[in-house]
Order: sequence, then structure tokens, then C-alpha cells
Amino acid sequence: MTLADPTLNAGKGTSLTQSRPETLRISIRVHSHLKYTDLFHAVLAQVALEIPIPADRMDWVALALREAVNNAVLHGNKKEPGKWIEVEMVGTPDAFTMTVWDEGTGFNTSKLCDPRDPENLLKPNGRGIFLIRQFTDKVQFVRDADGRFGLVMTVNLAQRVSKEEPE
Amino acid sequence: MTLADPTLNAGKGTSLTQSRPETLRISIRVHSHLKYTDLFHAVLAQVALEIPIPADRMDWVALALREAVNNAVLHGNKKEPGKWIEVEMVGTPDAFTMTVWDEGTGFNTSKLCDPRDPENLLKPNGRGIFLIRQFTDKVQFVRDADGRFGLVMTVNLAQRVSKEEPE
Amino acid sequence: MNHRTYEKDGVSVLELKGTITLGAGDVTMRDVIKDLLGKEKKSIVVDLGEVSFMDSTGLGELVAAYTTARHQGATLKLANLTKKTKDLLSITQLAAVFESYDSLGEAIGSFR
Amino acid sequence: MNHRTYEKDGVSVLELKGTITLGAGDVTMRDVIKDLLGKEKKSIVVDLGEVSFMDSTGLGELVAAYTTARHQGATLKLANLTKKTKDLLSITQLAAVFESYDSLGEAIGSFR
Ligand SMILES: Nc1ncnc2c1ncn2[C@@H]1O[C@H](COP(=O)(O)OP(=O)(O)O)[C@@H](O)[C@H]1O
Ligand SMILES: Nc1ncnc2c1ncn2[C@@H]1O[C@H](COP(=O)(O)OP(=O)(O)O)[C@@H](O)[C@H]1O
Repeated sequence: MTLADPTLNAGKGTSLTQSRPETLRISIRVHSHLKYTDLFHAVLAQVALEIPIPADRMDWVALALREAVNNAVLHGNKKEPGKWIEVEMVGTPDAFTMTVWDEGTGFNTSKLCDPRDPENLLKPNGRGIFLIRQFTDKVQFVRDADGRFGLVMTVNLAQRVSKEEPE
Repeated sequence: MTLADPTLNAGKGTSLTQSRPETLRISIRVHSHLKYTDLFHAVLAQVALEIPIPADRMDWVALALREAVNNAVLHGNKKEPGKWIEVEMVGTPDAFTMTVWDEGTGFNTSKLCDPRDPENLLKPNGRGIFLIRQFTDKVQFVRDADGRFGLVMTVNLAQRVSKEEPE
Repeated sequence: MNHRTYEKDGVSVLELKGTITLGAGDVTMRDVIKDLLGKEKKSIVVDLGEVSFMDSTGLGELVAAYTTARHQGATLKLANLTKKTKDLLSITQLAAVFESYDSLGEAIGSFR
Repeated sequence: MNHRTYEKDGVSVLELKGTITLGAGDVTMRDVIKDLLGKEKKSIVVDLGEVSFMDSTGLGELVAAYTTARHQGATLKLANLTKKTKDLLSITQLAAVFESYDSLGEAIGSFR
């Protein structure tokens, strides 16, 4: 994996979710530090001035982004500060997509527990991915050609499609 | 020129100014609108929380960025909203580099007038590049493989080198 | 996260302010609760009225505070939940775990 | 850019606030000055005390206002420049063009 290769800072993975032309594309690559979560949140707040994310969803979309970034730093890159995370935000007329990339091995998403189950309800952890699924309209897990793991979160803009509750 | 190609969002041109490893890399691509100047300014303000740009230089660095973005929209892309601009910000321990890309033909930088000359002093225009040169430590004009025109502005971080006044 | 603790009518009030998120605070909610429990406080109300943003770590801190209190024979209740905090507790079904009150007065009064 | 105009001691004061940058304002400084000149005002002071940020377009607007005024036999002076605005005028050598005063009172008084 050659992170120094400049072509790496590219829109990999997002083709999955792109149907209409892009109007905005942001990509931010930083070292793996929790302090950058606030940076991404602030950038998202600026982006929201240009992308019509419904006002009542903004805090929740920001929460999803924060959860994904924290997971990338803690679980994906295992707190190794030399590793990189990258956040891409892409706007099209239909959707706003946020992808969080880390250098980790990913995880088995089918093995995730439901934090609402009685045996999990009093656990302090395990609510991040659940909240991401609640607050965005589509969640995908991808891997790019360089082996990076990406969590793709899509927020529908044109009309909000009704989504199934995760069971 | 295929702007839809995702590999285009890459760190082209910045290799010119990179000597030490990157600590932060931001790349923002948007359609050509003056309204995004504020977005870039706000992102820079966030970046400044992580990159040690001296506080007394921040407003001037932001001014340089605004001038370059406005030029890219007005002169480079000739106000065509379908065209793209891209701003890259790269931090290394030594320097902070901002590159503003547009889809235009560039310009003959040796033909620029000095706005301080008596015959120019009362002209309403022609101070943008001059201010950029004043407020950053190095200015380069580059063209990438796809024909994009880039203005590269470098702010030294480690120590401020004394710079020659543009004559 | 900013916080302040005080006593009112025999109840310990922990007032939280700002964002309760991962990495944002120097002192964690958990530390403050441990401190109160160490002082043998048995009735605790967490005032969330000024909390603007909470993430899953913040929720986890609340849950940990709740269970730690319970294990030590103390009771932790919530007061002044904002609409957003209410939504978050309801979505995660933690609303069923916590005893929560619309006002601080009601929360304190409930210990009588 | 926010602005307000008023008369004081026979002088028209144009008070500017906020950022004077390209694309930021709906009304431009130029329009306001043209309006004053249309009303046969001959003595104008631009109060820049509350201007937080100015770019080359803002500088250009100031220059354009100055020359337009002069062409119509009016005089435009500046007052209350912040450190940053002073630096900008000095770097561009526009400091030599504008008559500027540290206070509004001095600027108005200079017309007597
Ligand atoms: N980016 C990631 N890389 C690897 N594993 C991850 C990643 N994100 C989440 N996980 C795994 O999924 C689990 C559940 O994540 P989450 O729901 O956010 O809860 P928590 O982070 O509190 O454990 C994590 O404990 C971790 O094992
Ligand atoms: N990105 C660009 N592409 C093409 N031409 C440019 C670009 N930036 C600047 N120029 C040229 O350089 C000139 C001087 O620019 P500048 O100093 O910013 O002053 P102004 O924008 O007020 O004319 C412009 O008028 C334009 O002709």
C-alpha cells in the first residue's frame, strides 16, 4: 500500500453511490487522531450551507460522521497515529455521501450486535454503527484497490425514502 | 480533459513544494461559484487549529486564498458555473501549501503590472496576485497532466524566511 | 464537556454543559460520578439541560455512570433532557433504562 | 457588508461593517457612494472602524469610490482604520492616496 502515491486521494468507492453529476467533492486526509473529528464536523457544517441537507437532520448526519471517524481511528487504525484516515464528502442533486476510509482490515458487519437487545442495553459500547444506520439512508462497507476499508454513508436529498428499521 | 475521472482529485503539483512528510491533506472540489470562497475560508480556519500557521499571519493567508479562489472563478474559469475549481491544502512540518486549480489557460505572470506604480495606483483592479505574493512565502504557477492551471502558495512554518520584495 | 456539581435538598446534582463526545473533554462523566460515589452520595441527578451534542461515547458514559451507581447502592436519575437527547435515548431504547424528569425540581423531588 | 449613512456637521458619513469582499455583499460600496453623490453631497467620510476583513475587491471599491467622488467635485476621506486595514493600505501604497483620520471626529473636523 503506497499512501504517498498522490493518486490515492481519489474518489474511490463513491462510484457505488453516484448516479447524478457531482456538485461538490471534498476529500480530507489526516493522520489518525481523535482531535480531527471536530475538524470534520466543522467542515460538514460549512458544506451544509451549500448542500440541502434538511436542517432537522444535520445534527444526526454529523453524529453519523463523528461515529464513523472515531471508529476509523480507534478500531480501523487501532490508534496508530502514523496511519491515515480520509473523509470524502460528495454532493449530487440526489444525495450527499460521506465515506470514511481507514487502513484497517474492516470487520464482519453481520456479526454486529443490536445494542437494544436486553443483554446489550447496559453495555457502554456498541452503539456507533447502529446510530450511523439510524441517521443515514444507506450504509455500505467497501474496500478500495489499495486495501483501504471504507464506510459509505448516504443521505438522500431529493426525497427522503422510508427506510427499514434494522432488526 | 476528463474531470469525471476520480483520479483527478489528486495531489498533482504539490510535489513541487513537498520536502517533508505530510501531516494533513485537504482537497475540495466544487463548481465554479464565488459563494464557495467563504467555504474555503472557513475550512482554512479549521485547518489552522491543527497546522501552526502563526496567528498574526492567519488573516493574510486567508486573504491570499480568497484572492486565488476568486481569480480561479472569474479569470480562470471565466464565470462558467459548469467548470470546476479545486483547492488543496497540504501540511508538512515545514510548510503549509495551498493550491488553487482551475480549468483555464493560465496567464503570463511576467506581464503582471505592479499595482503600486503611479499609473496603476488608482485602478480598481489588479491587486490580487500582488497581495498573494505579499502574504505567502512562495508563489508558483503550475499546470497538471490534465491541463489544469494551478496557483501554488506556500507558507513557511518552521521559521519565516526573509523574502525579497517583488520589484 | 463542562461540569459542575452541587448539593440540593440532600441530592447531588451533576450539571453537564456543551458536547459530550469522544475526545472532547479532559474530565469524563465517569470520573465525576466515581468521585461522588466515593463521597458516599446515594442520590444523584444528572442535569442535561445544557448539553448540546452527545455521541455514542456520551451515551456509553451515561450508561456506565448509571450501572456504577447502581452497583454501589446509589441511584442516578436524569433531568432536563433536550429534544435531541430524548430522541437519542429513545432510539437506543435507553429511555427505558433511565428515570428521567422534565425539570430539575421534579428529579430532586422524586427522591423524597 | 453592512452599511449605514448619516449626516453629521454637514458631512456625510458612510459607516461600513463586517467583511468587504467579493461576492459577500448585496449592495456595493460603489452604489452607496453613487447615491450620496447623486444627492449632491460633497463631503464624505467612510468610517471603517467595524470592518473586520477586506480583500482586493474591497480595496478596489474604496479606490473607485474615491475617484468617482473626485470626478464629481466631492471629497472622500477615511476614518477609524483598524490595524489590518492600515496594513493593507500601506502595503498597496494606497495610504498615500487616501486622507485618513484616527477618529471620526477628526475626519469630520478636517472639512471645516
Ligand atoms: N472502521 C472499523 N474498522 C474495524 N472495525 C470496526 C470499524 N468500525 C467498527 N468496527 C467494529 O465494530 C464494532 C462496533 O462498532 P460501534 O457500533 O461503533 O461500537 P463501539 O465503537 O462502541 O464498539 C467495534 O467494536 C469494532 O469491532
Ligand atoms: N487563475 C487565473 N487564470 C487566468 N488568469 C488569471 C488568473 N488569476 C489572475 N489572472 C490574470 O491576472 C490578472 C491580475 O489578477 P489580480 O492581480 O488578481 O487582479 P484582478 O483580479 O483584480 O484583475 C487578472 O486580471 C487576470 O488577467
